[in-house]
Amino acid sequence: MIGFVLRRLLQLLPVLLLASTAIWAMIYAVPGGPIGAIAGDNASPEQIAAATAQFGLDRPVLVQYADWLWNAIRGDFGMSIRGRAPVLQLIGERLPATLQLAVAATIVSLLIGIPVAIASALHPGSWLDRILSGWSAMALGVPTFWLGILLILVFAVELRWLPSASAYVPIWVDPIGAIRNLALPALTLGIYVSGILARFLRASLVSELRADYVRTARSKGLPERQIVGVHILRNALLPFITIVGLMMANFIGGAVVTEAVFTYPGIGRLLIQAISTRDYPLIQGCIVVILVLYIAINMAVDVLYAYIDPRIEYR
Amino acid sequence: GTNWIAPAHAEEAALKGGTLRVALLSDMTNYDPQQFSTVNFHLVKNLYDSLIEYTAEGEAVPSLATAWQIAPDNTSVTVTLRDDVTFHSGAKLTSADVAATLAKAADPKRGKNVYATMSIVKDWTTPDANTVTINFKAPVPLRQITDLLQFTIPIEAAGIDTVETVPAGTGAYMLDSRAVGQGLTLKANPNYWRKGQPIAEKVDFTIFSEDASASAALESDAVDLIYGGTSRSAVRLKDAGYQMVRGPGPLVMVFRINSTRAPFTNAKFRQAFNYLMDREGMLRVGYAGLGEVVALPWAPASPAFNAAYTEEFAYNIDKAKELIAASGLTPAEMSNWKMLVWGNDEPSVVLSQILQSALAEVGINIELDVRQGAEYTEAQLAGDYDTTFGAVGNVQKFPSRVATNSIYRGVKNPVLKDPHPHADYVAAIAQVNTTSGPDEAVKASYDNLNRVLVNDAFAIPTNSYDTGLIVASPKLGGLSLDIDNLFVARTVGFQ
Amino acid sequence: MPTGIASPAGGPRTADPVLSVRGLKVDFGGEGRSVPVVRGVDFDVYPNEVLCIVGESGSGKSVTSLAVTGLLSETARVSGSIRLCGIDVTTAAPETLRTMRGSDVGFIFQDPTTTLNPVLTVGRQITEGEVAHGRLKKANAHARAAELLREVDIADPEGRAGQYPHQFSGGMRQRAVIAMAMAGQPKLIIADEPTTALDVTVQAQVLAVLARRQAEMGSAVILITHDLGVVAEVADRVAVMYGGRIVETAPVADIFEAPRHPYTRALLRSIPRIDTSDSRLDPIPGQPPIPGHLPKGCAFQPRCAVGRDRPLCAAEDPVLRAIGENRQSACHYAEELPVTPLPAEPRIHADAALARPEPLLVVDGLKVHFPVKTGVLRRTTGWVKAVDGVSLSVNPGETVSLVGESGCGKTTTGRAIMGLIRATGGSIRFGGKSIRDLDRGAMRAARRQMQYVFQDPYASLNPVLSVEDIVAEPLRIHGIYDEMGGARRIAELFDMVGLSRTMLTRLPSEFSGGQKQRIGIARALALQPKLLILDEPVAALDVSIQAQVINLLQDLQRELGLAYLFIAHNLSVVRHVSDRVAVMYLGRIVEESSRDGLYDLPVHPYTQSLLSAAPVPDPAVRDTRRRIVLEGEIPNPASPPSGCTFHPRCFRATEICSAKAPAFDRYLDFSTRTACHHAGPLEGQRNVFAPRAMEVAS
Amino acid sequence: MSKLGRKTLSILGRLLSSKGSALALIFLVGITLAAIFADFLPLNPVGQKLANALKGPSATNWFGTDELGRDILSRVIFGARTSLITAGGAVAIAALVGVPIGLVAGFFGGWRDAALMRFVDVLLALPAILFAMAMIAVLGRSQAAALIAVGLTGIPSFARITRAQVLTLRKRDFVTAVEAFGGTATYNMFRTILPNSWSPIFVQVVVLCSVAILLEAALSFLGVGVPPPTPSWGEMLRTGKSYLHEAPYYAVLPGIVLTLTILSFDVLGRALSGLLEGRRDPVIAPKVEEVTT
Ligand SMILES: Nc1ncnc2c1ncn2[C@@H]1O[C@H](COP(=O)(O)OP(=O)(O)OP(=O)(O)O)[C@@H](O)[C@H]1O
Ligand SMILES: Nc1ncnc2c1ncn2[C@@H]1O[C@H](COP(=O)(O)OP(=O)(O)OP(=O)(O)O)[C@@H](O)[C@H]1O
Ligand SMILES: [Mg+2]
Ligand SMILES: [Mg+2]
Repeated sequence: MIGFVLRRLLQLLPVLLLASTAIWAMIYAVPGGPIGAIAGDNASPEQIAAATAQFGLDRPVLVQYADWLWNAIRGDFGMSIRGRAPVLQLIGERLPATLQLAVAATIVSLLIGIPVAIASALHPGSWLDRILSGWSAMALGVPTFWLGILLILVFAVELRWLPSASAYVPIWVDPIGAIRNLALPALTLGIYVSGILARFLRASLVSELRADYVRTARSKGLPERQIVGVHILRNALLPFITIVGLMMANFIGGAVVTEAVFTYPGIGRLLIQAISTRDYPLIQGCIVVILVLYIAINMAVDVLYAYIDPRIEYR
Repeated sequence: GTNWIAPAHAEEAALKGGTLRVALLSDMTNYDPQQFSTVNFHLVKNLYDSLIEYTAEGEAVPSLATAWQIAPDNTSVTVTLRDDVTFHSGAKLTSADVAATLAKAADPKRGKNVYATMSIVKDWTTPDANTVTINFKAPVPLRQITDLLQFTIPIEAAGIDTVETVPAGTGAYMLDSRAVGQGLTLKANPNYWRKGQPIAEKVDFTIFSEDASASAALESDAVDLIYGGTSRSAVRLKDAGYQMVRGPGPLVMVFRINSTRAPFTNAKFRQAFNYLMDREGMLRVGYAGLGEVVALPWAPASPAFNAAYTEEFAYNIDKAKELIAASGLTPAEMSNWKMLVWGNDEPSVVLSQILQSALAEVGINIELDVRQGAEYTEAQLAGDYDTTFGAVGNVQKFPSRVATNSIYRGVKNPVLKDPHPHADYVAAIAQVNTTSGPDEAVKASYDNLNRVLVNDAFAIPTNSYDTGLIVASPKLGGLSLDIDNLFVARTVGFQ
Repeated sequence: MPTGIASPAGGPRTADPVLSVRGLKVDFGGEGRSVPVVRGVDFDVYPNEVLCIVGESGSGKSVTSLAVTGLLSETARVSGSIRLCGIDVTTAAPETLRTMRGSDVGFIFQDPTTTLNPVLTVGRQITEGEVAHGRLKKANAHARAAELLREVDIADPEGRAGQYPHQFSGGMRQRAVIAMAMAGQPKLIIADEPTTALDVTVQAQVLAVLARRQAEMGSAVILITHDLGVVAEVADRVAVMYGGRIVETAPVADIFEAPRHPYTRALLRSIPRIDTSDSRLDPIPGQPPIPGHLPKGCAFQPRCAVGRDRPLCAAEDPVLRAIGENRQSACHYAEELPVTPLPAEPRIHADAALARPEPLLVVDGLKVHFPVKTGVLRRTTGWVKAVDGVSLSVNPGETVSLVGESGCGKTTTGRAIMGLIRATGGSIRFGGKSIRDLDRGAMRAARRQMQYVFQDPYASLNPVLSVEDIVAEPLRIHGIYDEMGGARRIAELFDMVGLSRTMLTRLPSEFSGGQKQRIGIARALALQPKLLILDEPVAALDVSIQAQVINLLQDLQRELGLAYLFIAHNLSVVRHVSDRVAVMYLGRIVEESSRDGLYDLPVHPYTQSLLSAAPVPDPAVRDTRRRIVLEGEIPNPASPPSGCTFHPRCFRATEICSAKAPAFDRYLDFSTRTACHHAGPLEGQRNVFAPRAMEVAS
Repeated sequence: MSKLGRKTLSILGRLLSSKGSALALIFLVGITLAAIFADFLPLNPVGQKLANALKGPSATNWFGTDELGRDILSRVIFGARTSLITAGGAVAIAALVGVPIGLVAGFFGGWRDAALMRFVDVLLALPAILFAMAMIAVLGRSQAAALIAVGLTGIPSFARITRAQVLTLRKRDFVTAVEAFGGTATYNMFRTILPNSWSPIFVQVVVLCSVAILLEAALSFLGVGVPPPTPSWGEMLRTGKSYLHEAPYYAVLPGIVLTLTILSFDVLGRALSGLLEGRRDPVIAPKVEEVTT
């Protein structure tokens, strides 16, 4: 088990190195630097030169990268050029918000996805199945940015039930406030992902329903509820865990559009701003953190999976 | 007089304090008042005060300076400071701080946006703790002197080196906390010298990525005020019962032409653009009609403003065609360029498309080169473009101040480079700068400049528009903008 | 409704039938295109009776068994009457059926790897039926599970009850399923091919447990199988199904002695027998019927030797009628049977073997070890010794068979010889030249002499190529397509394996299993090899088709002088096709001899156990045979037992066996070679397989 | 007629026999034809009439006009061209890069597998939209950039699907058979395994089309997609949302067309995976890697 985790961690290193090098290379291929964004739209050439030197951006690219890498290895990700604060501090401010949203969105998607999947899997081909499959398709077909704006118009502007701009309120500080703030972005993300989850779960439920052990369970005269609830669901939920994990990992950096629509202080939004202002250290830092979290969540899911699935043994 | 003069609306019924929630559409970059630009317009007037202020009508009134004495020959000005002002650090404001501020402004490395303004200054002295005398290289017109004082925003001498990251001002508010990219909170300065101000104890700025989100936030009562939203939402929200506050210091949208590149080396061809602008349409579509149509880079408040030019250079395809024909360029030569577009700015995108369409009508088919964020800024700053729409500021001030904007710069122009290809323009600016009277001579110098501007046609203004537009919930009172449309929070309160 | 079936005539029945089925019909599919899968089945099962249902794949055996307990999916439409323990299954409420299933009927399904839920403990699965029916308290469940497991001979039942199915071996799983089925003391046990997926030795264990538990409880058993050997071993009565109907029922002895339906008769003649070897098999021509596309009249008529040309058979589907004491047949001409049996052609043995020429293939000390990687750095920490010193030779024109239980390394040996797996050690010589570790080019050339035929005809043909391209592929790869005659050559190959040339452009999916295997053989022959390695070439085929392919292989061998290395685990088939036989156990050959030498006088205890475990399709021998039931299963090749790897399961094992590995050597002066410290014939025992005298080495 | 032709026809026939997939197919064919022949239709996506801005649907402008007085229907149809070209090109890039990666990684295993899959992991772990934004920043804003960016984000799914396919096929007897006759690795990869992997790859092509359209729209929405005045659905939604109050049809009608297109690809993809892969209950969208949120 520990070996398993260790091995996964070892595999992480080349991925991170590869990614950071690629990103660094890419950043420098990108036209436009951070200085324009901080010097203002009327800056003179002298001003720009001064600022460039101030942030050490006049050094050769390789030197800058080596410098960054060396510091990064020691846990120092540098200063944000535009934010004028340590990159890790900026990310640290956003991380709890991002995680909270990711968890909330995952919960929403499960709350919608699992019942939808079970209801439609139990009667494949029925009208209920069709309606629910239609729901899943719609959830996937309506762009999130569109859905988000719609939700804001209805729930924030018209009904005034929920805030349209979602602040980060830690759930343990003010649970009600946190839920009010999370509701819309979590719903936007959750509905989209519930479409994916419902489909996946439905498919694995339907295939489990045909499995031989179900026939065995029926032949024992078990009540249908027990067959579905214990036998089938347990098997179907196993691969499902992986998908849920992937989804959650995706929310960490990938909820960019939703975060923008709801002005939510997540990492994705930070990174997008960083890209648009060419805040090199911040871009690097965000991406490394997103990668680590992505891989960590997937690893946790793998470990969990192996823990839950009796067939898997760590070697 | 020594009394401060409240900005517009200030004498309304007593307002209550509280937390003012302000929506913004972009994050600030630093706290240096000498680097003010649209991105920190919301902060400068709240963290800092300047020596003097202008009323909306352009009249200079005291602020940190109680009085300013201009020498009869217009070669110096002596400023008297208030003696009851302290910085946020608790230190008292003295003439040494002003001197340090001036020193920074005069330093090409540190002077940032004020550096150009300082070009008229020879040196300064501080006879005592409350007095500063600024000496000029030559006689300077009155308005240019008050402009300089208005631009002089004292920074605490002790904090001047770190002012980019740590504000060091005397303003009504001090920094409470900042979440980069997300927002910023200011809290009231308890020792503020203006009595009874600030009214709101806290100002909470939230940065929105989307104009629509900001509007929704206002409509759902998540914020009290939007600063710097689009004209279109402002007009819509005003119709829905919200307050809209327009300031006296608009920007002017200018179509910038890199006249060092073909085909723009051809003056006739450039002049054709004076007629190619459907300014009415641009203003309506791009800015919901908020603003004025202009053919010169002046706001109506500017002494050089001249409405006749707007009429003369109305949208006129036929005149444009004539000029194009007269230019002698081949259709291929005329179409061999791109229009750089700042993709983040919706009005620029709209204006560019309208112009593109007008160009197509005269047989010139060009592409738009749409860039985002830093990529655009860098190209713009380096003058690395054929043409582009970009706003210029200071259009309500002394005419030569227009030369602080990159395309209008007389020396070290990043677009047109040195030597300046339009010598008559450089001369016209010099003439304005050196003509301090009599009135006819001044007017003549302005007329000359205006004519040169349309003839050289390296910058074609289209319209003025409101920067820093305020849309606020009806609950708020005391809303105002300063002469440059900077946000002033200290007078705002709840009814 | 046919008469005279209500209770099988004769045979005093002491009780009412446990199950009584009349006119059972099952259709699948929607209204428009419904497919009749079971077309009117009648039978009874009495307490303490074992009814075997046999029939080809797709004949409706499983569907029938599921129908009688109401377990078919909703897409099935069931009609007829089914009375099970006094309940009318077709009309009963779901709740009644559920209770009935939990108490009166127990099920054992075919594939032990999938019948158990992988994520629940075995103990829980064994007892949850009883818990659900309120017969058992949850608190006592574990103890009860252990008790049930003990009853089916599982060692350490306490510990095993808490384990998951994947921790059980196949045989143990099947025993656990038996324990589960027996938990409610059911009156009827339905076992659907319970041992098909198991090795003979394990099959013997499982059948023994099943028989014992059934005898203890006096339940009725319906055992579905297509293995006539198993039928002969365990059945009291047999029902033969064909095309969704029962075509014959009779007591087991009568069925084997005097079948009264042409299909039963043909079936019996088409299977090779372990106790007789030389008569040529008599395959059933044609293909099994496909539900929904049945011929008019008797479903067997197109393949029937009796009815092929008779208008009555083509016009009218015969009813199942009593034709004698205690038996029924559904044949218009049942009384005409047995017609004179076709004289069986004696099999012609390759003479080449006698000429003692230079061997074609010589394998010496072949080893194939697979690394086991563990730990953080995935370092190799052990080896799976899949093949651990195999020596054998194949002469031109000769058939050498390799038999052994699943996982003993047969396939790996074959593939290593073929160069598909890199050998770890030993030598492989073909036609006198070493072909181990050749470079690519040389290996390609060597491969032209040697070809491989795969076990699964479905998986070995590229599904997107036409069969013509598939057969031509080896020629194209070697760039000799035109040289070898191009399309003409392909057509010849088709003729050779008995396929019509009109089928050349079809895709593999348009062929039946037997036809596919012919295509596989044609492809293997394309390069004109001298040796074919046949990896279980008939194991995936139905018995009737199996005979066709075996005959084809024998014909080809005779015509082309091919040598075969025949890999199989079916001892009957091996006896039928081989000249020499090698028995493998855990990566090694433990005994090797001429065919008759091995079958008549096996000297290694493993061979003896294997042979004794193989069921003989003759009820007459079942009471006279002595059975050696091997304990346990084949050990993990990653950690083989010390000394003789067979010693933990061996009935002759002594001290020395665990200490020292025996050498592979001649047994006395017989032609047999064996690796055993205690080699020797089974003492004091008439060997049922040895009607003739022992053959002594010359 | 060739086998392939017959097979295509029969699949087409079966698609048309189900109501849902027939509608989807007709919609997609319709919109594709309109996009291809847009130049021959009486449409003008760039013709401005400022005086006629933001007019609701009418006989002359079925979908109304936009803020510059351009005909929205024209822009929707030309926007379909943008979306379909972007999607098509992106999917082609993704497949052309991803499939060989998957083939090589799956077939050879070992270090080649490890190296290629680590590369794919990185692509996968970076949220598609961020990755695309960065690519567009490098390449400048243009249709080609959007196409390449979306294409690159699609590589992992092709690589993984192909690899999974190769892993199941590699051990299959018909692949071993080719090896037994002396076929080379390359022969096996491209002549044996690849032709047997078309079904899932093809299904993925259809799936990725909808994902690409969505991603392209999201990029345009974030202001980094195809630059104006080229009509694009995402750009129309982005601009339209500013006029949600004055001219709701501006954003709603293109939005409906976008959603219908995505739904159609989705329905078609599921139907195809049912027909081609013989899954009775096809799962498709759960190719998680291409989620855009
Ligand atoms: N759920 C189902 N839907 C449609 N057809 C089915 C279904 N189950 C079985 N069949 C068909 O019914 C026929 C008989 O199937 P059945 O499983 O009873 O055969 P079998 O005799 O048990 O064969 P085998 O020896 O292969 O197990 C087959 O053709 C099969 O394809
Ligand atoms: N590539 C491999 N890696 C590790 N172990 C393997 C590999 N291939 C086969 N083995 C192991 O080698 C042993 C022999 O396998 P092989 O397939 O040769 O058996 P077999 O006798 O053909 O069995 P069956 O009758 O089931 O086909 C088994 O324990 C198997 O698990
Ligand atoms: Mg069956
Ligand atoms: Mg094998």
